[in-house]
Amino acid sequence: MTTGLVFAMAGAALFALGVAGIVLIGHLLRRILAFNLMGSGACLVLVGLAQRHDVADPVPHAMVLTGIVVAVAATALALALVRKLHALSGQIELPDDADE
Amino acid sequence: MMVVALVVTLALAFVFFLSGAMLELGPAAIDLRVPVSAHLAQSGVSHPVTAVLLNYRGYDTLLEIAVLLLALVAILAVVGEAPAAPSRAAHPVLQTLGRLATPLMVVVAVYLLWAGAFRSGGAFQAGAVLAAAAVLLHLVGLLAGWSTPRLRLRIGLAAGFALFLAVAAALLKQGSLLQYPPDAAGALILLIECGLTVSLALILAGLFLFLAREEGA
Amino acid sequence: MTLAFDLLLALSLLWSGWRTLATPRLDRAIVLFITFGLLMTLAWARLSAPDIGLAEAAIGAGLTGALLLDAYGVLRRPREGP
Amino acid sequence: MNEPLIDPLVWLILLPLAWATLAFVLGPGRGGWLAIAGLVAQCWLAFNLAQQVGAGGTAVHAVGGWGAPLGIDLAVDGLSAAMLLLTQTVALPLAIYARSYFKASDPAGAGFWPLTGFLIAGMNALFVSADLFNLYVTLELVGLAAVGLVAAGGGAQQVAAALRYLFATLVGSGAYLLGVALIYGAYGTVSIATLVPLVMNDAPRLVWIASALMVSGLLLKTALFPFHFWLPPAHGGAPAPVSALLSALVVKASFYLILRLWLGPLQPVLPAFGWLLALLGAAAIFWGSWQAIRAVKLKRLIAYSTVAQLGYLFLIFPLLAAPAALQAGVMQAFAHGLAKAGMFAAAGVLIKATGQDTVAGLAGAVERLPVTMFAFALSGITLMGLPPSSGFLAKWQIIQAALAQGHWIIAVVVLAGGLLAAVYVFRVLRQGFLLTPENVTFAPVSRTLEWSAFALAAASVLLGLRGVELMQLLGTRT
Repeated sequence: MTTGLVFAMAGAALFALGVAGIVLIGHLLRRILAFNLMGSGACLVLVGLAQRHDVADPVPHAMVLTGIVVAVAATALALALVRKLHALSGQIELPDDADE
Repeated sequence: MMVVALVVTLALAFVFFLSGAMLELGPAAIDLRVPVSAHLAQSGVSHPVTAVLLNYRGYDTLLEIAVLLLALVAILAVVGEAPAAPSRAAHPVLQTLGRLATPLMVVVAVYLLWAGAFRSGGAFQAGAVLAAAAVLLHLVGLLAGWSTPRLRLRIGLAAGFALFLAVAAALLKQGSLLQYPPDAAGALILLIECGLTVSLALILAGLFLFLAREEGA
Repeated sequence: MTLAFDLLLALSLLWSGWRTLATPRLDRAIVLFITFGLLMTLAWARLSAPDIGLAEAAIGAGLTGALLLDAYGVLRRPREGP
Repeated sequence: MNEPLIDPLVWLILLPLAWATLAFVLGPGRGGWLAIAGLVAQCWLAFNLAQQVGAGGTAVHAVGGWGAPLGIDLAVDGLSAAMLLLTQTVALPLAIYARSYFKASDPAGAGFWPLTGFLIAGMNALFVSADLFNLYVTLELVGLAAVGLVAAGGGAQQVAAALRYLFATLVGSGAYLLGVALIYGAYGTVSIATLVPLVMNDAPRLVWIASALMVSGLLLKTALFPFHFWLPPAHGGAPAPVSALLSALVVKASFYLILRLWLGPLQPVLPAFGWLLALLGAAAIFWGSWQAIRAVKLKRLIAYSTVAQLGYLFLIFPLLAAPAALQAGVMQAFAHGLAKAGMFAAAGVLIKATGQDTVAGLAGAVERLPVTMFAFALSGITLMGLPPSSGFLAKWQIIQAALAQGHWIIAVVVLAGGLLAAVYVFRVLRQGFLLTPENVTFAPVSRTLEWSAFALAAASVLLGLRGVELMQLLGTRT
C-alpha cells in the first residue's frame, strides 16, 4: 500500500460521500458542501492513482489546479443562486417542481 | 429511510469495487514524466507543473480562465443591479491587523508569481493571495462591497483572459495555437502570468465582493 | 510509519467530510469544511504536490470558506416569504 | 496542415471567446450586433470546414505544437464537422431573434451575449477536442454558461430551476471527471487517439467502472429518462431564446460526447450497454410525449417534447455496428435542433403576444399571428416525422437500420413516438385555430421575431431535401 493508493481510495470514498450528500440532503448550502467534497474526491483519485508507485507526476497536478479553479467558480455561482433564491422566496431548500 | 439505506448501500458498494479495481491495476502504459522533462528546456520555465499548466496544456488553462470569467458574468447577471454594501467598521485592532497584513500579502503574491517559473507557485496562487487580501480588507471594514462594475473594472476583470487569448491567437503564425517559439516562451509565459494574476485577483475577489453587496438588500 | 500517518490523514479527511454533511449546526459544518480543506492541503503535501497544496489552502479552504461563511451570515437571517 | 492563419477549426473557438469577452466589457445588454457579426463569420467557417473535411477527410491541430499525448490535440472528422455546422446555423438565427427579444434594460438579457458567446465557444471546443480532460473543461464551460442563462434576471421559480440544473450538471461533470481520473491512472494518458489502441489491447475492471461513470454523468447532462427531472423546469422556465439554445444545442453536446466515446476509446467496453440506452430512450419517448400531451403551459409542453425527442437519439446505440445508424442519429440531432429552436422561438412570440404561457391562451393565434403559427406547425411536422422533413428522414433511417438488423421493436417505438408527437402538436394547433375570445387582445410583436422563428422551422423541413450532403459528410471518420 503506497501513499498514492491510500489517498486514491480516500478520494473514491469522498466522491461517493459527496454524491450521496447531494442526492439525500435538501438544504442547499449543505449540497454545495457535498459538491465540494465530491470534487476533492475526484482530484485525489486523479493524483493519487497516477502516483500509485509514489513517483510524482506533474501532469495530474496541473489538471487538479484547473479542477480547483473550476470548483470555486461553480461554488460561487451556486452560492449566488442560493442567496438570490433566499432573497426572493425566503427558502434555502429547493421547492417541489411546480408543474402548473 | 428506504432511500437513505439504498443510497448508502450503493455508495459503499461503489467504494468497495472501485478500491478493489484500483488495487489490481498494473503499471500504466504511458509515462508522461519522460516527455515533460525531455522538453522542459524548450518550455520556457523550469518548474514542470508550470510547464504543463501554461505550455504543454496551456489550452486547458485558457478555457479554465474562460470558466472563471464566465462564472463571474453569470453571477452579475443573477444578482442584478444593487447598490454596494457599505463597509462595516470592525474593531480597531482588526483594522490595524488588516492594514499590516495587506502589504505583506502583496509581497507574498509577487513572490509566488515570480517563483512560479522555477518552483511551486504561479499566477493562480498569487492571484488567490491578492484576492484574499481584498476579502480581508472587506471583512475588517476597509473595503466596501462592489456594486455593478464600471467600464474600468470590467476591463480589469477581462484583461487577463483577453491577453491570454490574444497571445494564443498571435502564436498561430508559429504553426498552431499557443505554440511558443522556444526562445521567447519564458517571456511570453511571464507576460500571460502577470495579466492573469491581476485579473484572477479581481475575479476571485469579485466572486466575494459582488455577492457581499447583497447583504441587507 | 509513514503509512500509518497516511492512513490517519485519510481517515481524518473522511471523518471531517462526513461530519461536514452530518453535523446538525450549519456554522459548525462550514468550520468543519474549512478544516477539511486544510487537511486536504496536508494530503497534497504528502502526495508531493505543493502547487496544489498552495492553491487548495488559498482557494479551496480560504476563499471558498469565506464565501460560505458570508452566505451563512445572510441566509441565517430569516426573511418573510412572499 | 492547412494554412494556419485561417484554420477554421481554431477560429471557431477563438472567435466566440473574443466576442463574449468584448460583449462583457461593453456592458450589460450590449454586444448583440457583435455576436451576430461573429456568428456570421462562424457560419462561414463551419461551412468551410465541412467542405474541407468532406473533400480531404479529417483534420488534426496540435495545440502548442507538442502533439498528443504531451499536448492537447484538436481533431475534426465528419461527425464533429456536422455538429459544428448545426451549432452555428441554429445559433445565428437565434441571435437575431434574441437581439429583438430582449429590450435594452431587460434584466433577463443582462448577461445574455457574453454567456451565449462562452456557451457557443464551449460547444465548439467540445466538438473538436480529442483530449478527455480538455473535454471536461469544455463541459464545465457549457454547463455553467447554460445555468447562468437560465437564471439571469428570473424570479424564484426560475432560480430554483437553475439550481436544480446546476446540481445535475455538476454531478454529471464530476462523474465524468472521476472517470477521466481512472483512465489516466490506468493508461497514463487522456489523449483519445493514444487511448484507442491501448484500451483495445487491455481493458481492466477499472476501465469498466470509468466508462460507467463517464457515460452516466453524460446521460445526466443529456437529460435522458430517468435523468430528465431537471430539464422541463429549466427549459420551460427560461426566456424563449435561452430555452431554444438549450433544447436545440446544449443537450446535444453531451450526446455527441457519448457517441464520440462509444465510437472511439471506449469501443471495447461501451457496446455492452447498447440495449440499456435504447430502453431508456424508448421510455423517454413515451414518458416525455405523455407529459407533453398533459402539459398546461406551452413552454412546458415543448420542454417535455425535448425529453421525448432526445429518446430517439439513444435508439441508435444498439444499431451502431451499421454506419447508417450514426447517420440517423446525427440527422435526428439536426432535425430536432432546428425544429425545437423554431418551436421555442415561435412560443416566445406567442407568449409575448398573448401575455401568458398557456396552451389555452392560444385561441385566435392562427388568425392574428399566421406566420408564427405556421412556423410552429412546420416544426411540428419535423417532430412528428412527416415527409419531406428532416425528421422524417431521421426516423426513416432509424427504422431502416433497425429492420436491417432484425430489431423490429425499435421501428415500432419510432412509429408510436411519431403518433404521440402528433397528439401534442395538434393540441396546440387546434387551440390556435379557435376564434379569438372577445376580451382577449394580442400585443404587437416584432416581425424579426416572427420571421427568424419561421426561418428555423422552415429549415428543419427543407433540410429533408438536402439530407444526402449531410450523410456524405458523416462518411468521413477517423
